[in-house]
Amino acid sequence: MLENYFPILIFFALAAVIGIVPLAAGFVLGPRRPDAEKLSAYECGFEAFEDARVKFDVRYYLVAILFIVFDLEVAFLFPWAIALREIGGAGLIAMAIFLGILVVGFIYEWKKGALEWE
Amino acid sequence: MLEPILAIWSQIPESLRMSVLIVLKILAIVLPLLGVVAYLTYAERKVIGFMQARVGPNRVGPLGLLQPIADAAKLAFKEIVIPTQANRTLFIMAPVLSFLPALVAWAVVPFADGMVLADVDAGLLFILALTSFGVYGIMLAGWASNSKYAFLGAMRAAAQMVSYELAMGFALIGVLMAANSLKLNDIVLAQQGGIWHWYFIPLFPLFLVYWISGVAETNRLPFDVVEGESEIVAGFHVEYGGMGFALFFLAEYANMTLIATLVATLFLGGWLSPLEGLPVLGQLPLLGQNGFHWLALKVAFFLFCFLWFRATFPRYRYDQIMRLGWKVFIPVTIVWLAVVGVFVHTGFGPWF
Amino acid sequence: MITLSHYLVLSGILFVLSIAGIFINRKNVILLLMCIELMLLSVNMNFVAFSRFSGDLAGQVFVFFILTVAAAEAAIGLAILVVLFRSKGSINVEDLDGMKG
Amino acid sequence: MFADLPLLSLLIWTPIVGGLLVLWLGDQKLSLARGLALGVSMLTFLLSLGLWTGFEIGSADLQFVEKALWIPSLGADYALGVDGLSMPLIILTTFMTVFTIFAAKESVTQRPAAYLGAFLIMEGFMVGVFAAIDALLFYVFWEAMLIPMFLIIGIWGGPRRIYATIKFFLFTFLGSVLMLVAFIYLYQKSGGFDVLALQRLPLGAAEQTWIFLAFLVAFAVKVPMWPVHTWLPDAHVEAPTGGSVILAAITLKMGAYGFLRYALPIAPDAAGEMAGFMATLSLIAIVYVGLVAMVQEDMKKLIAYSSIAHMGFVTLGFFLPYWASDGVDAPALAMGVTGGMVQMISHGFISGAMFLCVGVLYDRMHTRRIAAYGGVTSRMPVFAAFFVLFAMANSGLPGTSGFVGEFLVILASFQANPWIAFLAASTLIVGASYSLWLVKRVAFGPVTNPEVEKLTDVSAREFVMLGVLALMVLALGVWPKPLLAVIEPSVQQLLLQIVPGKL
Amino acid sequence: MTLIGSWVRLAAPEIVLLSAVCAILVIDLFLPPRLRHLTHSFSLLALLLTAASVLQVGQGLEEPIVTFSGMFVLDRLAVLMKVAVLLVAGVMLIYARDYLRSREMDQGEFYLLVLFSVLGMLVLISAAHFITLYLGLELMSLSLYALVAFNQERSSSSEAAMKYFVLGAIASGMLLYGMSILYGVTGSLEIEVVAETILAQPVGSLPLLLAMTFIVAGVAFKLGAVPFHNWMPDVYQGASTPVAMLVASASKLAAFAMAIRLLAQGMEGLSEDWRDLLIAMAVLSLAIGSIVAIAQTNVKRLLAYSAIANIGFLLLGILAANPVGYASALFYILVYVLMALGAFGALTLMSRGGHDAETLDDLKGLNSRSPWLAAVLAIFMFSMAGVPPTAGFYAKLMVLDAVVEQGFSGLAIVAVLFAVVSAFYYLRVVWQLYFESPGESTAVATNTDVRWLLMANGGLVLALGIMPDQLIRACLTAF
Repeated sequence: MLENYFPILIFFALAAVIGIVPLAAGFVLGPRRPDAEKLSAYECGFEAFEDARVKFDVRYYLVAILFIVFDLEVAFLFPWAIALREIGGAGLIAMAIFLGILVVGFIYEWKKGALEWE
Repeated sequence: MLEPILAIWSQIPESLRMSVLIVLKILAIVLPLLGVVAYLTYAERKVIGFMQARVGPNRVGPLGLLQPIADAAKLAFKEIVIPTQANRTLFIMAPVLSFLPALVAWAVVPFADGMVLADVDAGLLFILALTSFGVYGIMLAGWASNSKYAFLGAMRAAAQMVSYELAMGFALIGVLMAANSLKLNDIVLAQQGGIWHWYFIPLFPLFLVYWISGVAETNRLPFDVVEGESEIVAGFHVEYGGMGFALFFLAEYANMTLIATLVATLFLGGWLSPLEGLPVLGQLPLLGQNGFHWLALKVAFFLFCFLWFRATFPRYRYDQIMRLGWKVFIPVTIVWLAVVGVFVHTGFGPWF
Repeated sequence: MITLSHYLVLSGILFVLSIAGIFINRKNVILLLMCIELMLLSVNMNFVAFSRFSGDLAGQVFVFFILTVAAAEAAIGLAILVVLFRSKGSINVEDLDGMKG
Repeated sequence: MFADLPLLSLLIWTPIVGGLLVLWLGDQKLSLARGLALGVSMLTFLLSLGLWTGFEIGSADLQFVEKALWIPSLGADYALGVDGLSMPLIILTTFMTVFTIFAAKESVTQRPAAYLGAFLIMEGFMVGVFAAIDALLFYVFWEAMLIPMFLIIGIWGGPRRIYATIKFFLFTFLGSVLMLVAFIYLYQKSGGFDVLALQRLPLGAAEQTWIFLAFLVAFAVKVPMWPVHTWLPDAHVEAPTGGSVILAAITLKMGAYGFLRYALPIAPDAAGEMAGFMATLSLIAIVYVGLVAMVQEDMKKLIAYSSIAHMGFVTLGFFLPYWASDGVDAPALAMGVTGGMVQMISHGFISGAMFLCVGVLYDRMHTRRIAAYGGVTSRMPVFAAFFVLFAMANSGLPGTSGFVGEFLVILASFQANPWIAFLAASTLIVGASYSLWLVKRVAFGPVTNPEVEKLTDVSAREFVMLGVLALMVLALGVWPKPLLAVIEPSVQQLLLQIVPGKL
Repeated sequence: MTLIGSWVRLAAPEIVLLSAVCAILVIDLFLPPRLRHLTHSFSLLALLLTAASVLQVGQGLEEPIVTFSGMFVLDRLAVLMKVAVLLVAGVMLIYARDYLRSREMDQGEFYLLVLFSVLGMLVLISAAHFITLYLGLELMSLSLYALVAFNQERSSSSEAAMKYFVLGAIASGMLLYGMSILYGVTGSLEIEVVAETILAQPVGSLPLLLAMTFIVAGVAFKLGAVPFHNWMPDVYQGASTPVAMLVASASKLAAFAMAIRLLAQGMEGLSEDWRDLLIAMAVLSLAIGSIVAIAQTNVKRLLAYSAIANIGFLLLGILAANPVGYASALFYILVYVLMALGAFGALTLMSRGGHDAETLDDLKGLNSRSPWLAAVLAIFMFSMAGVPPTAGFYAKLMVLDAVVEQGFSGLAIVAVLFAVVSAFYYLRVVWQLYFESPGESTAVATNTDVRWLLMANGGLVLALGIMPDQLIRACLTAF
């Protein structure tokens, strides 16, 4: 079973090579004439005067967290979906309950404005 | 002439022989793919040009056909600038990281019955994992550049991508419920029996969600606020030039192709012929037969749609994008999952 | 051939690393959170290895749940971190000394 | 008339319920609360007389026995009963409580209702300690008593009250928790907490030693014996008058009672092993602490130390039977135990009376320093008469109750060892010195303090209280026979248990 | 349909509570602001319904019933502890009502988190399988972490939450690691099967000892036993008083249930080994809890150290490792929770108008400001010190009894000596209440119902101190 993944491993290696070679080629082939202006970060004409890793909207965190939670629900659904025919009605009901709770959570975050981007 | 080669070949140890074969297979996938990507850019300019009543590229080579090659050459000879404030290692790694999954995902895609590099059990899971992986490249690019525009662009891109990934994930569940397998090959085979057996009919909402999410996932118009030139210059890859930029670009187009292929495979029967099983039409040569040509046709259609969208739709605002993902797609998919559950339980139609 | 003990040793190393990370690291709370995740991952590795080698699926099911809980834990942890940063303006471990006695 | 009533239960619960009622009435309805408190304490005392009249003299059995299931899962019963050892102490308790309630009127101004309520509740607990014949029940009452006492000293005490009350609590608590472990051990052995069963329990030498030590810590602290007595002077000095009275008159007796009821019968052989040690401690208390008493500047402290010295007599008496070489002199030595019992009752009256006297002075002068007084007789002749009488009794003058107990113990100690007797008898000199010197400095001599000039003699209330106590002291001194008749059978019974031992 | 079998009925309390929580969650979202206070009542109602369901399910239960494919067990212990948890949570909500309102903390989330943590406790209590146990534990813990951080006005609350979170997560990690090794050795995640397999293993098997050590550490973390106690003082102090109340009461019950399920039931065969660990932890907890508390001036911190000392006593009961011992520990924890609930309840009631009563100074002269409150608080303090006639005495008695029965008389003596030490700081609280004059003279204003409830709480401690038999018997029959 694991040997099925062997080609994938090789593919990874090969794809990495395919990715790195052009980059290296770019370094080799391209000119190198750096100057301070060129090497500073893009800033609409200003000097780049501070670290760019600024505080950002907490909503991005929120999206990330919500994503984790929902993505894991998906992870639960995967094996269930595959086995759906074998586990029959009980499985269906169980997952309905599960999704029901998920929906409750979804309603909650919706009403609480976690999905608003204004 | 073949004799000595075969003789050498047979002396190579088994494992190495297998590896060489695999490498060849991979190249057989990757090289055409790169070709597709290259000419997709050409097609894009041509198609959009046509839609906007322009000509598009027409100078390099006949009908401008050599334009992609010229572009590549130009990018290869451009200087790679690494901003002083940037984190060098991550800055260089980022494009590779976003390019890698776009290629490797193809390992499990079936081009015709059994024609797949690695027919693993968890094929779909693998694809889901790899497509999620793409977001790392983007985040790293934004972070490593140490530029506000890149950073904000990356944040936006990440948020958008994960949001639509959810919808895609849910849509996939519907396919799984119908097909009962994670192997892409099996999913295609489960749709045998002509166009009426394809999943886009019972799973129509999921089909739409998946397709549109795919467009959003690749940051294509109308969902390209991530790169919105007028807002944040070019988004996460603002600091990239030359081959770094080229890699991001390649990744985007490879992803487009991948999405088109997946939609075709999951909902439109992959390499299956729509005429399959019909009394007369099903007997037609080529048209009535399953095979790679049908997949290619379908993929081409969806790629065309990508370009068509770009030419047609205005760009969404970011909040509209997020709203569509969270407030429309997710509820729709959840509801339809319940419906599919009932379908499966009742053995509805020819699909379940 | 990879045997069960390889997995166990690896997971043991991960576990020790995570514990060491938690107690040696005195700088950043985020590192603590990462160490906690690492710890759970080492546990998962144990479960998966045992499950695979004993042919009993329960262990892998447990891993599913652990992953889910780990996600929820990360969510709560980050949320607390945000609140902490808002009230203290710092996420240094050394600054968590508001209470004494 | 009392025969069919659950008399002991009534004695326990009447004051507790009454106390809660008084607390509930609070300071708003003060006069009602006072009346109720006094009424309840009187009623309890009257009920306790029923014990006396209904007591079958000459029997060593437990009487007025009540038994009810309490905690079946722990084998603990709500079991009450009295014999000759506990009955007099119960009556002493109810009797003295009436006085404290009575005395509170003038001396307590702050939150009086709470004060009265606390005393009534404590009375119930104290009766419970003496009446319980189930070890767990005994323990519960024993510990529960700490709470009201803690609060009484802490709230109504003197300037160093907090130090004193916490010291008091922790000392006593420390002792009792060890006793608890001993009880648990015994419970494991016998499967229940019934005292008689515990007394009959066969125990090895080592077990007995450990158990006796645990009991020793608990009871020695309570008595208190030297060297764990240091909480007592602090507590006495800082406690309000009523608290001092109850501490001296009743709670000290609990430790001694504990020896008789638990330590000696349960671990007789270990007690025998340690009789010499115990006698030594007692003698140190008698002689050394007596001398310490002499140098005290504070009246209450002096009386506190004298109490320790007197309690030394009690413990000495209790351990004398172990000097019996054979069955012949056992009865003679048993006099020591009897004497100890009588000494307890007598000391209850005398020390209570002494503290009341100090209270009378303190209410007027607000100082307890001996040096602040002098020539009180000239202003308070009636009071001085009482004071002298009680001081005499305290020093063991024949004709007072103090004489009977000490005499019996000294007699018994002669049988045991003349040296013990000699040292014990020294109390006649030491005790007389500090008591009479106190009287001399306070009551007689010239008036040096102008405040003394303003003193007024005892009020009717105080007269009644001191008068009744004086009567008791004299009656017991002149005619101790009824008391002895009650005590002796139980003491004989006790001897049968402890002298042969369990091994 | 096999799903709606009679076995589902056994989980009715959990199902009821979960449904109620979901319903409340949605209802609260749609309530107009002026009706928001109804969420409080709904939460109480949910707890009440759940309690009723527990009683209904537990009626006439004799033998433990294991259902849900060996995931869920219903036995008398579970019934008793569930009722206790539900009661405690309900009482906590009532005590906290005015506190929450005056601080604008009475948002739906607070109640939901409380209900979720209670749900986690119920699941944990009924766990017959490592997965159930872990899920219950985490549902409880995660809700509690969030609750501790809930009060954003207190800057210390987020810090406390962070500490609680990190240490709690480590504890879970250790527990899981131990479980994984147990799984490897025994090949099962079912507690009953694990127990049987362990009994069949040779004595002194190294992997088992390793697993046992990790699990004991995890359990000790959750209980708060030394040396895993560091989080408790900070969490008690940092969290708002009602949350501290919940952490101090209901979560201890759940942690105890976990200890029983894992140590007593799952690793029965290793009792000789974990007993040694528990002895060490018990003595250390008693020592640290009793001695360090003396230096505290913050009452919540003091109560935290007192909790540590009490956990030391609790461990004594568990380490007796026989049914009587477990029953004594159960009795102990029930009584302790009753006292902790009351003590924190009193603090909650005193915290009005934005000021949290939490230092010893805040208690000064309470007797003259509010005699009944002082009396009730004093009862709790005496009970914690173990003075009869309060329930705390029997708790200590039972535990000591169990220890002595196992021949650990020395341990019992050590325990009582530390009990004397700890009595000092309980007395110190009483001293503040009664012997000091008040810093402020305003009476403590409370609503009548809350007052009666607190008095009932104190009365119960007293009543159990006089008639403990019913509860003792209930505890004895739970094992």
